[in-house]
Parts: sequence; C-alpha cells; structure tokens
Amino acid sequence: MKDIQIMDPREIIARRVSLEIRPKMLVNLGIGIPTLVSDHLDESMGVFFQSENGVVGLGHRPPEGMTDRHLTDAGGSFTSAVPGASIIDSAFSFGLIRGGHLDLTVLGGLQVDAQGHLANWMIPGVFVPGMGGAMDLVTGARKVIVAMIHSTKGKSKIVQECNLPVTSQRRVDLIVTEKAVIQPRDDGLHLLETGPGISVAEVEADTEAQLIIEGDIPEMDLSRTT
Amino acid sequence: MKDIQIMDPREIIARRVSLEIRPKMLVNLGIGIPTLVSDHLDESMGVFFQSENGVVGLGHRPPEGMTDRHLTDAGGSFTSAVPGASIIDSAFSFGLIRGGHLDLTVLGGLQVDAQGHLANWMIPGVFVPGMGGAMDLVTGARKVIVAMIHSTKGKSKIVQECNLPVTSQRRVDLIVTEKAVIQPRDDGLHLLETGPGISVAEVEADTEAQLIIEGDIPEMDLSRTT
Amino acid sequence: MHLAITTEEAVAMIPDGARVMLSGFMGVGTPDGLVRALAAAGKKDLTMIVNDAARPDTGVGPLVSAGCVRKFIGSHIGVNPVLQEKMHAGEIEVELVPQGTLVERIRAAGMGLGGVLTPTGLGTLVAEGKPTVEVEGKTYLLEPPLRADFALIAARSCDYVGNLTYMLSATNFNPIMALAGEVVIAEPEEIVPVGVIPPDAVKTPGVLVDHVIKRAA
Amino acid sequence: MHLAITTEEAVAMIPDGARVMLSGFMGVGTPDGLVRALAAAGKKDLTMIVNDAARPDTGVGPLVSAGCVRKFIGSHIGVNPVLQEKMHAGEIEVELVPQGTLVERIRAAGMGLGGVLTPTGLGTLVAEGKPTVEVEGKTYLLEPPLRADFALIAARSCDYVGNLTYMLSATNFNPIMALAGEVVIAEPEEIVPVGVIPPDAVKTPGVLVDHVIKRAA
Repeated sequence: MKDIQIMDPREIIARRVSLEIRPKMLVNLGIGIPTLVSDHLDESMGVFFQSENGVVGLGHRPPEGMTDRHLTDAGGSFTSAVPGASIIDSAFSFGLIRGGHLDLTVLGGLQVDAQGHLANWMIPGVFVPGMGGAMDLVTGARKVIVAMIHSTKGKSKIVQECNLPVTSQRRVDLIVTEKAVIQPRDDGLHLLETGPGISVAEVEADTEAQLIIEGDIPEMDLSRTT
Repeated sequence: MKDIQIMDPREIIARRVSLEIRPKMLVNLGIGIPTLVSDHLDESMGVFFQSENGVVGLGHRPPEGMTDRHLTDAGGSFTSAVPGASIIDSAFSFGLIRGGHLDLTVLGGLQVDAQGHLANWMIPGVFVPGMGGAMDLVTGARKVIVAMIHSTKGKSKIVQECNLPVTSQRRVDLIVTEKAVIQPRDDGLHLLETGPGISVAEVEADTEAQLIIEGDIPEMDLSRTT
Repeated sequence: MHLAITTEEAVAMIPDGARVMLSGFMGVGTPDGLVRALAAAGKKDLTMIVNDAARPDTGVGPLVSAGCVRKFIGSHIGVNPVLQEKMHAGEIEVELVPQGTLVERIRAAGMGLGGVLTPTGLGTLVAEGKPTVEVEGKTYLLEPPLRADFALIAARSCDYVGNLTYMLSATNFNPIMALAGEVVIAEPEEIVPVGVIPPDAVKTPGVLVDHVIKRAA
Repeated sequence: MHLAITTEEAVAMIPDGARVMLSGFMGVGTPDGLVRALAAAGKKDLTMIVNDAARPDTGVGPLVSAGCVRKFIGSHIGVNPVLQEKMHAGEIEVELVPQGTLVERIRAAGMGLGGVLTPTGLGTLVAEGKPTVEVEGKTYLLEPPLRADFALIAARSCDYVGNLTYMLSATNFNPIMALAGEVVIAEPEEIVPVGVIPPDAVKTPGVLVDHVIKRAA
C-alpha cells in the first residue's frame, strides 16, 4: 500500500476507490486512473483482478527482462499472474462480466449525468475509440464505480444530462472524483463526501448537475484502510 | 476391418453404413447397431469418432484392467482415446454437433416415414427414454444415416407417416437396413439398393411406405472397401 | 482463498425443495460423495437438473431411489427403471430437454444471456407452447436460461483459490454448471496448494466456486 | 492428419474481398506471419473481423496501413490513428460492436445458434434499428451470428491432427474464432508429433482446423 500523503488528484481518486473494495472480490479496473487503484490494496485481501482479455488474477508489471509477450493486460501491456491465476478465453471472460460474476468494475468517464448514466466511449466527430468492453462492464458488473477527474478544461463532467452517447442504460453505483464522492439514486445525485480540503460549496460550484445534499457532508477519510 | 462373410443382419447394416464414410470425417455413432460401424473401418482413414459426452477421437474399449472411470463413451462404457484425441465440455460438444462441424451421425430408429422424418426417442405411454442428444444430432449433423433392422415384430419401421413423435423436422439423408438402402428425397423414398439375397419385390412387400423404384436396383456390394 | 468444508457441512446448506444442478454423464463426473450424503440426509422435494438419470445406483440415481426428488429436468432417463416407475406413478415430474439445449440454457444463465436460439426441437413435441424467433430468414426456438440454487461439481484437482481441473470425459457438464449455480460446491479428487495448477490448465476459475469439499482423512 | 502448408500457400487461398476473422487482443495472440504476408501480397477489399485495431504495426494494423481493408468490424480502434484517419476519409467502413457481443456473435455462428440475446447495448447507439426480445420479463437485444470465410488463428502448439493449444493471454479470441471460419488456418509457434498434446490440454480440436502453417526452415 502507498503512503497516505496523497496530493495528486489521480492518487486521491484511486485511494478513495480502493476503500470500496472488500476481501476476495473479483474486480476489473479500466485503463487510466482505475489502474492505480490496485496500488492501494493489501495483497492479503485476496482480491482478484480480471482483465477483458482473459486473465483472472493479474499481478504487477514484471521487472524489465522478465516480461513475456503471451501475458498482457487489457491495454496490451506486459503483466504478471498471481498465484492461483487462471486464463479464460474472450467468450468466458465476458460471460464472467455479463453473468454477474464480476463484483466490481472501476471505469473512467467522459460524463455522468443526474440519472447516473455514464458516457465514456465516444465524442462524435472528434474521438471514436470504440466501446471495447465498457458496455458489457457497465451493464453486467455487480457494482460500477466511475473514477474520473471532476472537470475537464474547466467544464464539469458531472452533468444534468449526457450530451455524449451513453455506455449503458444502467445507473452507475458511485462516482469518485478528487472533489467528491457522489451516489446516483432514484431521486438524483447524492453528495456523500467532499475531497480533501474541498468545501461543499466548492463542489456545488464545480458541478453542473444538481446535487442532493442531506445533513453534514464529511470529507473523504483517506487514512482509513479497508 | 472385419471379414466380408457377413450373415448377421446387424453386421450387414454396419458394413453397408461403413461404405458411406470418407477419410478424415468426424462421425458420431449412436448406441446399438451404429456402434458396430467402426469395426468395418480401416484406421488409416483417419476418421475421428465423437461422443456427446465430449470425447473427440474415441478408440476401442480397452482390455480388462486397463480401463479408467474418467474415460467413457456416450453410453457410459469404458473407452480409449486414439492418438490426437481431445476432450471438450458438453457445450462445446453440442456446438460441434449443431454448428455443422459433425460430418456424419449414424443413429438407430423406431420409424422413418415417406418424408424422411425419423422417430427414435419415445413410444408414448410405453417407453420414454428421452431424446438425449438425438434431436441435436439429427438437426445439426451434415449427414444423417438411420441404421436399423427393417421391421420389428413383423411390422415395417419404414412407414408412410410416423405415428410416433418425430426427432426433428429435418429429413434424414439415408436409411440402411439389412434389406434395403433407401434415400428420402423431395418426391419420396427412393430404393437405391437391396440387401444380400433380397429381391425388390421382397423389399416392397416388407415396407409399409411407398417406395420409388427407378431402373435396375443393385444389391449392396459389401465386398467393397471405402 | 477458501477454507475447505466437509460433505456434511455442504449438505446442511442445501434445504428441502432446493433447485440443484448435478453434473455427470451416466454417472461419470458426478460428485458421488455429495449425492450419497444428500440421500442419507433424507432431503425432500429437490428439483434436480442433470443430463441423465443414470442408473439407480449411479449419478443422480441414489437421490431418485431415496425419494429425495420431486422434479427431474434432463435429457435422458432410459436406463433408470426406478425413475421411470416414479414418473408413471406421478411421484416425480420429468421435464425432458434436448441435451444440447439443456447445456446451452445453463450456459446462458451463467453468462448473462437472455436465452438460447436453437434449431433443435423445431417441429417436435419439444417446441410446443414455446416462442420462435426469426433471424436472417431462419426460424429458431427460443429457450429460456436455466438457473439453480446450487451447482454440485465433480473436479479432478482443486486449489484453495477454488480453481478446478477436470479429467477426460468426466468433464462434461461440470464447467458449464459451475457458471450457473447461485452457490457452487466442488467435490475434487484432490486439493493441491495454490500456484500448482498452471493458469492455462484451469477449466473453472476459482472466483466461480463458493465451497470446496475436503477429502475424508 | 494435416499436411502443413506455407504461409504463401495460405495467402494464395484468400481472395480479395474475403471476410476474414483475425484473432488477437492489442496484437497479442495474432498470427503475425499471415498478417505480414497478406499485406505484402497487396490483398484488397478485405472485411476484417477483429477485436481491436491494435496499433499501426501490430495486430491487424499492417493490413490497415497497407490499404488491404475495406471494412473493419470490432470493438476498439482508439490507438490506431491510421485506421481513424482512413475511417474519417471514408476509405474504411467501421462497425463498432461491444466486445462481449462480438465474441458471442462469433460463437453463435460457430455453434449453430440463431443469435445472441444480450442486455449489453440496450438504450445506446448500438441498439438502433435492432430487434429486441423479451424473455421472462426482461428485454434483450437480438444480435445475429457473425461468420467469416476465413479464420486466422495464432496457436502456441499444434499437432498434425490440427489440435491447438494457446498460451496465457494470447488465447483471447482464438478458440472462439476457430469455430466460425468456413476455412480455419492456424499459425502455431511449434508443431509437435501427434499424441504429444494431452487430450485435456487441447483447446481447439483438430477437426475444426483446415490448414496448419509450417514454420520457416
């Protein structure tokens, strides 16, 4: 586990997301910030990481000279396998995802809206990477956490309604940014926590979507361990 | 391969069916007479036998003392694996069958009718073994041969219309009995060959369904090898 | 990591009336220890989802003979006269499903698919009362997913993560049923240390397995 | 038994305009020798069915860069700027399919199923113009099977029966695509004598494989 002195927004997000992970969970981490989450977990928790390309039990990137081109993660980077790892084909891998066997997925986002809909696979006319496994992950995982920087170019990514194509009609379970922890519910987006040193007013000012604020809102407790 | 001196009706049928098998085919043999077919094939043909329970490359039953309870055929009997055999699970096994990868299936029958429909899985109120893999085999195999004794208790099993529940709406490709080789086509049942020492008139007399007889009908040539 | 449990502890989890998938093909690849213990415990009203009824003393047979089964869902019952008798006497309800449809319905449940579109069974008794779907000009039978409260799995080797391997034709329904039980209980022939089964040899990842039966000492 | 053929003989079988499945995930588990030879042969108007566009020099990349591809069917094209450019220029048609739907559509084709009933894509652009089917009160998207004239497979080991094994994450789409090509061509890292691969280690039975590429001497 990393030291708790965290200032980088990406590390704040990764650390806060890591507190959502319970022992023995099967977890899929998306590319970018989500990848950082595993650094904050104790290996004794027995969490298994799955990647879309069929590794159940991803380990850390091996040292230079100990990589093998047959063992890669969903980004195509060299990885390793933990003791007890297994390999499955792509149909099986997405069966795990779609069939409710994946306890948690952590994904990046372009937008999340007041209904909890995530958009993270294309900006029409500008950037069309494709959905890869994201649509299956958001539709099928037992729990979906969006881990993203709160704003991009000064514009809130938490919006009243997505104007980008959504990834799924399923409502995500939690949004974690460096400024806030937000939970989409039937009646809208509930602010659960603020980021380190951030006030509720600042979160509201920096968020396009209407937030529901009930009672005292605590600051993220990043000193906690799971 | 067995000697060509064949008198037993079951051996006549098995030998005649074996002539339909081409090198390298993937073949599924049903229980009973179909099982005898493999005895008439030369191993150099490279034919692979598949069983519903997931063996691709069934061999002969091993000698006493060399059996293993983890290697059985679709009847639950001990078997062996030829060099190059492989094991697949039940979903994969029926994927091979339904997906058109199985070149030939040879099955027993209770009735076949003028439309080429096979009934082989139940006699309502009398005998209900269940369809097992038969419905998938008849529906999915590239070629379906029914191998059966011509009549049972003096009653023809080749009928104008099945009064037993059919196994599939798919027309079978060939019917082989000890008395005849019959091919179902759009216009009905064509008599292609007669059994050893059987006349066309005898076949007609012993067959309930109308047979189409064009030109001279040869006798089965069981001295042939494939 | 899983702490291995005893057969008795596993049997205690399974209530009367449970829906249970049992692997095996003519009794080969069936977790016989669990079957015997369930029969001895006198469970009642079980719905058994299993390829075939095997023989009275193999596969699901002992449960049928002991009167534990209310409903049988499978593809073949031809060599179990006890089941045939109980079926005719109205003691056991039998639902016959083509074998390829049975295994694919189980897979659909485990893999989050809405059902199976198959040509098998069209134009037969099996199709009666079932919806059909046309795709690209061809007609298919729509068969729904098949789930269970418990899946009882026979494995060759197992580690304490729950990773399973199978051996030869004892594989059959095991890897598919391991996808579709709400609770998956594996009865292995041996338990080996974690890291001993190569990742490419694992047929069922341990994340699918809830409990592992330890062998009698 | 299969007589192994050369990469050049395999490439000669594949005509311009063919529909080709190519395995691999970000270029890992892709038969690179076949890709390079197809690009060098200047094939035209190929429809490539492949998980992702990889990078310009990996996976399907060399075929895209060499102008061999008319249509790309896959789930991800984000790190291949050459494909993005050709797509925007109208040179390559791109059909994006969610990864889980893509692999299951290929499996359906290979396993004789009429299509895939999946919740994935409902309520998104992917669902536009597609039929939905309701099963037990839930709605699913109906996605048709996906076939190809050729499936190009990268294997770890192969024997002369055509049995294939794969290694670690180079497995990915290989075993599924091997089901769904009209002609299946495997490029193994090594060819071993028949009988050397244990039956339980085979991931693709040789009966599915039409041709095996021999290694350069």
